[in-house]
Amino acid sequence: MTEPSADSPQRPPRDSLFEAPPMGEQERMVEAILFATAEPVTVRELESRMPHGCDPAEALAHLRKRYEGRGVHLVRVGDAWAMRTAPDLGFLMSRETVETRKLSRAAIETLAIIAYHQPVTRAEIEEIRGVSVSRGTVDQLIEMEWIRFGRRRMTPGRPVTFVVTEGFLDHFGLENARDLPGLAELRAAGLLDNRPSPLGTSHSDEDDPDAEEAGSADQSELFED
Amino acid sequence: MTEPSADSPQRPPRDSLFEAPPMGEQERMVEAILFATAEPVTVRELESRMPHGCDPAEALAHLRKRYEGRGVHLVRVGDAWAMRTAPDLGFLMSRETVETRKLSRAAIETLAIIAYHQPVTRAEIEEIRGVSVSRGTVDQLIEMEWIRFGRRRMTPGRPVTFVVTEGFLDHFGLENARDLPGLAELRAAGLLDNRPSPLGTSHSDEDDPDAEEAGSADQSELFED
Amino acid sequence: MTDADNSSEPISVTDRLAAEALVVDVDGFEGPLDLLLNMARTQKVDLRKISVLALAQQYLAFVEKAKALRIELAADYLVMAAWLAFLKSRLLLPPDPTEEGPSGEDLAAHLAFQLERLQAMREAAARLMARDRLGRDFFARGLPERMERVRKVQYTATLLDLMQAYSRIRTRDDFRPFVMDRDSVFTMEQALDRMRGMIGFAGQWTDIQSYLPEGWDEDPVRWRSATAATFAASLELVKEGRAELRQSETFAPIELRRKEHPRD
Repeated sequence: MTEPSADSPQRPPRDSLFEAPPMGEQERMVEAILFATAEPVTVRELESRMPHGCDPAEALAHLRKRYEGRGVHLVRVGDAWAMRTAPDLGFLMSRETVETRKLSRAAIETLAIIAYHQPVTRAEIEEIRGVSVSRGTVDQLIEMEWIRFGRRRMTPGRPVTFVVTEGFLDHFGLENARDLPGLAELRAAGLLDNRPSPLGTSHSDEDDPDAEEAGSADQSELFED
Repeated sequence: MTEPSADSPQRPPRDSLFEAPPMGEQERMVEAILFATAEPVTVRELESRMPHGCDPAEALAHLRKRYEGRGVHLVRVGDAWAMRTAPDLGFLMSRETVETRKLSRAAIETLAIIAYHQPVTRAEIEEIRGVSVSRGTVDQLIEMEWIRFGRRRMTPGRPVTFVVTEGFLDHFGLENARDLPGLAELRAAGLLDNRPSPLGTSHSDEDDPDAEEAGSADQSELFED
Repeated sequence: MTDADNSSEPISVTDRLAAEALVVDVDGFEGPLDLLLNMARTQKVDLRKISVLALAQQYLAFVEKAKALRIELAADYLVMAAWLAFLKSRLLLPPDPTEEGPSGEDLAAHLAFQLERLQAMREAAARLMARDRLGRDFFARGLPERMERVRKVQYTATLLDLMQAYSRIRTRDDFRPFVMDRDSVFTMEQALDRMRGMIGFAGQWTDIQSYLPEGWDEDPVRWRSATAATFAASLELVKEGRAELRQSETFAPIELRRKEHPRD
């Protein structure tokens, strides 16, 4: 253990029994005590633990200065003192693990319906999917910032509508929702069968100009925004 | 935390995203992480917690220098690093002292034999002590996390070996197992050799490459560390 | 019959006391080697210069005495006694050239080595325990800050997923697998047609498995055919300069995306 060389020369050789240790030593002591103690330490407690004649308040002041701008600070907690991580480094104290998962089938279907039919109400989504949409699915999509609330529908009950977000377009590499492949393209890609769909809703008027199923979105509003 | 000002002007703006923080900042980060943790932290873990491109090994070297002679030190424990109070200030810490369970003489000797002879089999420990090693002794040392199982010895029966842990190094203030007190002298005196008993083995062939007696150590492995 | 220096005396109070001491002593020793080491110390010489013969005699005398006093010695003490008796005879008798095995000197040297090694380990243990120790002489952080672990789940989906989901909804009620003349064969032409229609939407790397037609991924025979055709079609698209393929390692998924600036 090397002692601070700076204090060594002027330290009295052996009469330390009655004389307080040099301030450099006192600072080391305070440093060690604050480091190792499980809770903040008061000046009074420092005094009781350090050799007779020490001045912990002064040692604290030196130590505090020494830690200025460092990764750890000396902070006052009530009338006690403790060492704490510098606030700007708090990000080092948490570790984020990112796990990538495929979106559930329910979520992706809900998302697809919103993308193709926006603005669309929950009732409409349920009608199109044929099953009820869980609150969790919608919340998840909102939390992912892929959908958001649109204008309220001017129908009885004034239901809220859902629309896709900029984040959604970004993620899927679309300029806007109109760039989504239309029914004709889906059909050409073999994704859609040639038989007429049982559902009247459609995304583009080139195929099904008059889709008038109850609850279906009015076309004019379909791709607003 | 001063950045070489020279490269600031011509630095392309987008690069800063991928450039490591200045060394002074990296030192602060390492300081904060080590202060926040009671257990030693490996360089690899530091690297994973710090921003991309940081060089924790260099930051550690700076930090170690900074804490030389202070009340708290940066110590190396195997592949990891930790902050520890200076041993000469232990007298201030009576309150923090943890009562370690009193170890039996058998346990202490077994521990020393494992430390100095690692990796070592139970048969070898028994050969050195001239008495069988009780299960409880080994269990106690494992439970204290001072020893653990090492690789199996590639001899008949493939006996397990024991080695000391990082916790052992930390507890006894050793940077690594090579720093054990008196290790070099013991080795030079041949006292760490595993000399098979002239009676116990029927081998007279000096240069038999693979000793076939169960429990005889293969020398090559005995002294790796 | 003892032939040791401290030979037997008539049974007396001192003997009884000695017997008790013997019991206590045997209890205090960690096996015969430990006992031998302790006896060796009474020779008051460097362990390297010890008289193994004298030591063997001392040990044998101890065992004899224990027997005379009807003290039960543990088996390993008796094994050691037998070994030392053998050693003694080897050391005392002139070497017999016809006899195999190690010489008395070899055996004695090994015993001396064992004692020295045990002694060295004792000292090493003492030095180890006398070091500055964590929690006694130096201390770890008393107020560690808890490392927060934030687990974040990121959900992903590709445009193709979206298209397929939507198509699935639109065809749900009347969906059935394609009916082909050859039931379980998906031709490369079919795959190519299908993929030409879809490739424009594959801006992201997408597993070519996602391009398999609906209903072709359950039956292994159909799956194999569709996979082969889709793979061949992918290669064709790459050849046409319309797509790129990649695979990170052997058996990893093969991924496809459209080429941003197709040739021509």
